[in-house]
Amino acid sequence: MKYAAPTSVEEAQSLLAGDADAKVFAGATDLVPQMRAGRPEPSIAIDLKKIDRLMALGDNGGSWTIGAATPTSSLTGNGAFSGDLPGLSYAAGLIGSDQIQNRSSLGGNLCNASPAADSVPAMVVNDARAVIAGADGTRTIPVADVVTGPGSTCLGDGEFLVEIEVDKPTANTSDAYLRMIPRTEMDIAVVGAAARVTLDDSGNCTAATIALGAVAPTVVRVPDAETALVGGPISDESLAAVAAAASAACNPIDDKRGTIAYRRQVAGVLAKRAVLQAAERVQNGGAA
Amino acid sequence: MTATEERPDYKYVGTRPIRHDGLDKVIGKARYAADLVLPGMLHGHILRSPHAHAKIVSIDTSAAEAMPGVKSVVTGADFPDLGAAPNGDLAKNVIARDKVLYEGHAVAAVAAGTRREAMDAANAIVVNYEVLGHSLTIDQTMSPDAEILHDGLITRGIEPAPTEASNIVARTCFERGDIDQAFAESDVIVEREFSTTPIHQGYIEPHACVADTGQDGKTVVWCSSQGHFRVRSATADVLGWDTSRVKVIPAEIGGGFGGKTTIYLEPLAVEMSARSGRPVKIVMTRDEVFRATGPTPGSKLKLKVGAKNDGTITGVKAWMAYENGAFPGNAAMLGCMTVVSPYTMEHMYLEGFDVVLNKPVNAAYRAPSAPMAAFAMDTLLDEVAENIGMDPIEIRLHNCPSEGDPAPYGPKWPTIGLKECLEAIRDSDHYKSPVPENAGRGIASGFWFNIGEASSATVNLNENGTATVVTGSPDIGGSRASMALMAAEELGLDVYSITPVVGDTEVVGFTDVTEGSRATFATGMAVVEACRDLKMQLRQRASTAWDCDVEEVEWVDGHAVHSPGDHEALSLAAITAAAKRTGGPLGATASLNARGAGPAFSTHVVDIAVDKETGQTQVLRYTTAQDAGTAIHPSYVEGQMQGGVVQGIGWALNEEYIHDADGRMENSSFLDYRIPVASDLPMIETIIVEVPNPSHPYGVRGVGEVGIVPPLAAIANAVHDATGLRMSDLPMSPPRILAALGEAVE
Amino acid sequence: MAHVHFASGQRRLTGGVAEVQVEAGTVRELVRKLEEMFPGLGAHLDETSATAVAIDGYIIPDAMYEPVPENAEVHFVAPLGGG
Amino acid sequence: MSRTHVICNINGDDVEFLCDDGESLLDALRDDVGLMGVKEGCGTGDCGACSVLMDGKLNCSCLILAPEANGTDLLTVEGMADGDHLHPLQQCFLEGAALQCGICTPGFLIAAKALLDQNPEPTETEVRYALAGNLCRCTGYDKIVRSVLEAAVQIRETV
Repeated sequence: MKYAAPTSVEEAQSLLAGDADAKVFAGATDLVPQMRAGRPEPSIAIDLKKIDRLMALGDNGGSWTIGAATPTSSLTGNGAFSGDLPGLSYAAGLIGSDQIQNRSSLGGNLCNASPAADSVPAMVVNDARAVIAGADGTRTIPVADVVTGPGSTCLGDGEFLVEIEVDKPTANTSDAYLRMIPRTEMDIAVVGAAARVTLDDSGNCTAATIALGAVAPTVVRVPDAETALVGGPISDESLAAVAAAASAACNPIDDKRGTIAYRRQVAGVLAKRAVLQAAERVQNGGAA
Repeated sequence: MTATEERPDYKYVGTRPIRHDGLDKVIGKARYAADLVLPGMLHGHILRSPHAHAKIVSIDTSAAEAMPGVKSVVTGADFPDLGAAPNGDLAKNVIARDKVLYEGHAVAAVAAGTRREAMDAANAIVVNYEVLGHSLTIDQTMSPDAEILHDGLITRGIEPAPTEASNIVARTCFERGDIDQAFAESDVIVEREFSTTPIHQGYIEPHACVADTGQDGKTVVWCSSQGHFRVRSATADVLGWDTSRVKVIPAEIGGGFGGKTTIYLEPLAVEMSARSGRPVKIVMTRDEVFRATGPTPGSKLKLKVGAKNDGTITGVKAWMAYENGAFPGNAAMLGCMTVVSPYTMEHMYLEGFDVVLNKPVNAAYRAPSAPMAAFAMDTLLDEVAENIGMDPIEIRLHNCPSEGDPAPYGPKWPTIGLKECLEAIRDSDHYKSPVPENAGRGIASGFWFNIGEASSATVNLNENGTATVVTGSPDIGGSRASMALMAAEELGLDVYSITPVVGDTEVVGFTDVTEGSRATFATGMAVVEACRDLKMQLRQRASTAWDCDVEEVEWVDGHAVHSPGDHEALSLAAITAAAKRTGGPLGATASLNARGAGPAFSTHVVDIAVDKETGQTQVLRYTTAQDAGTAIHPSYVEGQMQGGVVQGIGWALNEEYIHDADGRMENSSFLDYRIPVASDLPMIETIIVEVPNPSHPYGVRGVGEVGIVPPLAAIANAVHDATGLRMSDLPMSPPRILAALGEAVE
Repeated sequence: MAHVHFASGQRRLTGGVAEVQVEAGTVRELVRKLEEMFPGLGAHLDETSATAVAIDGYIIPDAMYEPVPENAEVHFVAPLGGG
Repeated sequence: MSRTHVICNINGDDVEFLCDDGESLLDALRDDVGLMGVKEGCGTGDCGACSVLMDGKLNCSCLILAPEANGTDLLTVEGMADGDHLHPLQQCFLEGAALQCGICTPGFLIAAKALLDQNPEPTETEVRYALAGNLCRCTGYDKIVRSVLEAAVQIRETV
C-alpha cells in the first residue's frame, strides 16, 4: 500500500481515477485497524486532510460549508456553528472519544455508511447537501440520498465527498439529536433520533422534520410524525403521536447491540424527546 | 474513612507512601512483556479455530513454511500428549491436538521476521476440519443429545458412577440438617432462577511473552503473569521438558484479576525459538484475548430461601450449574462453598454441577464463582426482607455469622469482620441519606476465602544501610509498596530506603501465584520472617561490636540499643557499614507455607436511577465497606475495593459474551464488550474495616477479591427498589430492563 | 482427640457417619486411621492434593504432614485458588 | 519493499524514521522509534492506551497511519516531564495512587494533559467525559479522576 497526501481536489481526483483499488480516507479510524487485522489493503490510501477545502469550516452568511474531512472537534468547538445548529453539533460531538473527535468528520461518518452514524440523521433533518467530486467536476445532492444501504453509497468510481453544505435555520427554528447507548460514551448508537422544528410566536409548530438512525438500513424520515406536529402546539398528544409514528417507521434488526422490540420502542421515546428539546431551543431563542 | 479496631501504633504500616514502581509507570519507562526487544527477535502469530467444535482431519503447513520470512511453524503434533497427567488439559488448551473445542482454540503457530509475515503465513496454513455439533449453554450441554466434548468424561460425585460419558464434570453436594423441615417451619419462602453470562477479566494489557531458547537446551521466558513459577512448571510440562530448563522473568504485568494465572503462549514461543534459534515474541490482539482467554464462567442457578417472620433464615436449597469452558474445572464447587457464607442457618441443601461446553476454558476472576452465587442469594434475601418488612441491613445482621459458628462449607469461622462491615454501612453517611428521587437503593454482602500457600522472600541489607526486598510475587496492585512498608516497620528503616523487587525464578525461592488475595498476606509473612531473622543478626553484630551478650541488645526503631546503657545506640547503617568486620554481609531468606489466611467479607450500598422509558440505568452513589484485617497501604486497599466494585458494576449492567448460532463470539472488542468507562460512574466511597487476622503478624487478610462479590445483587436490589422489577438474568442491560418493564413486547 | 467432620459427599464412604473422634498427631496418621475405620476413604482423601484440610477453621492445601493439635476440628474440603 | 521516510518532532527532538505506508503510528513509535511508553490495549481506538498529542491534539496512535506523522509535532508520555521535574499530572497520579498495573497510565496522562491544556478548571463530570476514551480496569477511575482534579488545582496555582 502507498500513502498519498494530495493538496488539491484535482490531485486527489487524478490519483483516484488512475487506480480502482485506491481509497480516500480522512480519519482512518476503520482503515488502520482493518489493515492491522490482515484485511486486504488498498493500493493507495489517499489522505484528504492536506486539502485545505476539505478541512475548512466556512460561514457563508446564510449557510455553513463543512469540509468532508474537517474534524468534528472543530465543529463542536465553534460557538457560532454550534449556536446555529446545536443538534448537528451535538451529534457530531458524539462520534467516539475525545481522541476520535480529532479525527472523525461528517464526511467520514456519512461515507462509512453505517446505519448507526450519529451525524447523519442530524444532517438529514437540516436538509444538508453533499458536494461530490468526480471526473466530470462536482455534483451536489441531498445528504439523505448518499447512503444506499449498510456500507454502500451512491458515490461512483473515482468520486469522493468534498464538503457538506447546511443552511442556517430560519427564524424560530432549531434542531436536536439524541441517541441511546448502553454506556454513557464509547458505544455505537442503538437508536438515534433527530428533529428540527419551527414554531410560530404562539408556540404552534409550523414545520417539522424527524429522522431516525440505527433502526433501518439507512436513515429513516418519519413523515407521519412530522404531520402530527404541524399545525398545533407541542403537546402530550402530539408527542405521543410522534412517538407512535417513529416506532412504526422503524425497520430494525436484532443484533448484538439491541433487539427489534427495543429499537422500535426507544425510537419513539427519543423522537419525542428530540422534538421537545428542539422546541425548547426555539423557545429559548436558539441554542440550549 | 476507616472503621478501626484498636491496634498497635505502627510507624509505617497504614501510611501512604508513593509506590516504588510508580515513577517508571508515569514516565513510560516501566517494561511490560510486549516492550521487550531482543536482537534477531522473530514475531509469532497463532492460527485459531473458526469452529466451536470440530475434529482436525489434517493440517498442511507446507505453503506457510515456504513464505517469506517464515522461520518456524508448529502444530499440536509437535508437542507431547500428556494424557491424564497434571497439565494434560492445559497442554491441549495451549494447542489443539485431534479436536478443537471452541472458536479461538489455537491450532498452529508461526514465527517470522515481522508480524505481518507471521500473520500471512498463518493464514496460508490449510486445516481440514470435520465440524461437530456444539453446546453454548448449560441447558444444551447437559441435555442427553449434546455432542460429547471429551470421550472419557464420566461425571464425578454421582452414585453409582455413570457408565457413559457426558459433558457433566461433577456433581457436588453440601448438606446440613433437613431442608424439607426448614421450609415446613418457614413463614416466608422465596425462590427464583438466575442466569449469568461469562465475563472477561478485561485487563488492558493483552497476553504477551518473549522466549529465547539457547543451544544449551535452556530457555528464558519473559512474560505477563501473576505467577512466574507456575509459568515455569506449566511451560515445562507442556513441552515435556524438565523444569530446570526453563527460567522465567516476570515483566511488569498490565492487569490480571485472575486471568493471568495460567498460560497460553509461552510453550509455543519456546518451541519456535528452539527450532529457529532466534528469540520469539508473541503478543495477542484484543480480539484473541476475548476469543481465546479467560473468562469467568456463565451460570444457571436455582435458589429457594426460607425464613421466619423475625428474619431468621431457616434454610437454603440451591441447584447451581456453572460453565467450565472447554475443559473440566471446579467452578460449581466453589459456588456451593460461597453461596450462603455471609449467613448462618441450620438447614441447607446445596447441589452444584460443573459442565464443559464449547467456549474458552475458565480462568480465575476475582473471587471466582462467588459473585454469581451472591447475586442469587442476596437478591432472594432482599425479597425476604421486603416480604416481612425488615430493613435489609437488619436482616443481614440478624443472620450474621461470627467466630465459632460453622461455615457452610464445614469448618468453624475464625475471627471475621462481617458484622463490622454491616454496621459500617448502616452507620455510613450514604445509608443515612435519603434515597434520591426516581432512584432505588440496594444492599448486598459478599464472602471470599482468601488463601495462604507458599511464598519466599530474601531481604538483603546494603552497605549504605538500605535494604533490598526480593519476593516471588508479581505485583498486580501495589504489593511491592506493601512489602516495603512491612519491612520498614520491622527494621525501623525508612520506607524509601527499601527497594522492593520481584525476582525471577532463579533468584528467589518458590512462590505460588499472586491469586486468592494472598500476596500481601503470605509473601508479606515471608518478608516479616526474613526481617525478624535480620533483626537477630543485627543484634548479634552489635553485641560483637560491644563485646556483650546478645540478650543485652534490643532492636528499637532502626537502632541497636544496649539495654544496660553502656554503649551509644548503633544505627542500622552503622552496623551495615561495619558488616565485614563483624561477620560478613547481612541477608536473610524466608520460605514458608503461610497458614491462617483470614476470610474476607464486604457489604455494599448503591443508589441507582432507572430511565423507565429506555431501560437505561445510572449509578448515582456507591459505598463499600470491606474487612481488610489491617490495611498496610490504605490507598491500594481502597484501589482494590474500588476496582472490584467497578468490575462488578460492569458485570451487573452491560458486560456479556454474545455468540452467533455457530458459536462464534460477536463482540470481541472493547467497543462491544462494554466495560465501564469513567463517565458511567460516580466516585466509589470506601470504608476500610479493620478486624485484624490473628494469624498474620500485622493482621492482614488480603483485599484483592471480595469487592467484586456484592455489586451484582446490590445493583439488582437497587433496580428493584427503583422499578419493582426483580432482575434475575445478567446483564441488566437497557433492553433487558425495558423488556421486563413490559414496554418492549413484540 | 481430633474431631473429624465429613461433608455429605464424603459420607458415602463412611456409611453415613458425619463425625468421628480420632487420636492422631498428623494428618497422615489421621488419614491412615480413617482408612482403617472406613476402607476406601483414605485413598479418596489422599488423591494427590485433590483434598485440602481445614484445621480449626483455616484451610491448608497439601496438608498430609500437618500436625493435628489436641481437640482440633478437622474438615476435608476442596483445595482453593482464586483470582 | 521501499519504506517511507518520516521527519517529525517527538517530545522536543527532531526525529527521523522509516516506516511502511500501511503501518500504524503506534507500531512506528514502538518498533521504529523505540518509544515503549505508548501502549497497545486494543488496536482499534477503544481503550486510549496509545494516546499521543499530535500537533497538540489528542489522538489514538493506533488509528493514524505512520506516514501521516511527517512534519508533525508529537508528544508521548516520555515527553511530559521537564527533565527530572515531573508534570503536575504525573506527580498527582503518584501521590493519589491513580495507578495500579500502570498499563493505561501513559494514555490517561496524555488525555488528561489534553483536557487541562484546553480547560484548566474542569468539573468532575467534564473530567469523566474527557477521559471516557481511556479504559482502566484496575482503579474504578476514582483515584484517577481525583488526581486530575488535584493536578488542575496545582497547575492553576502555579500559573
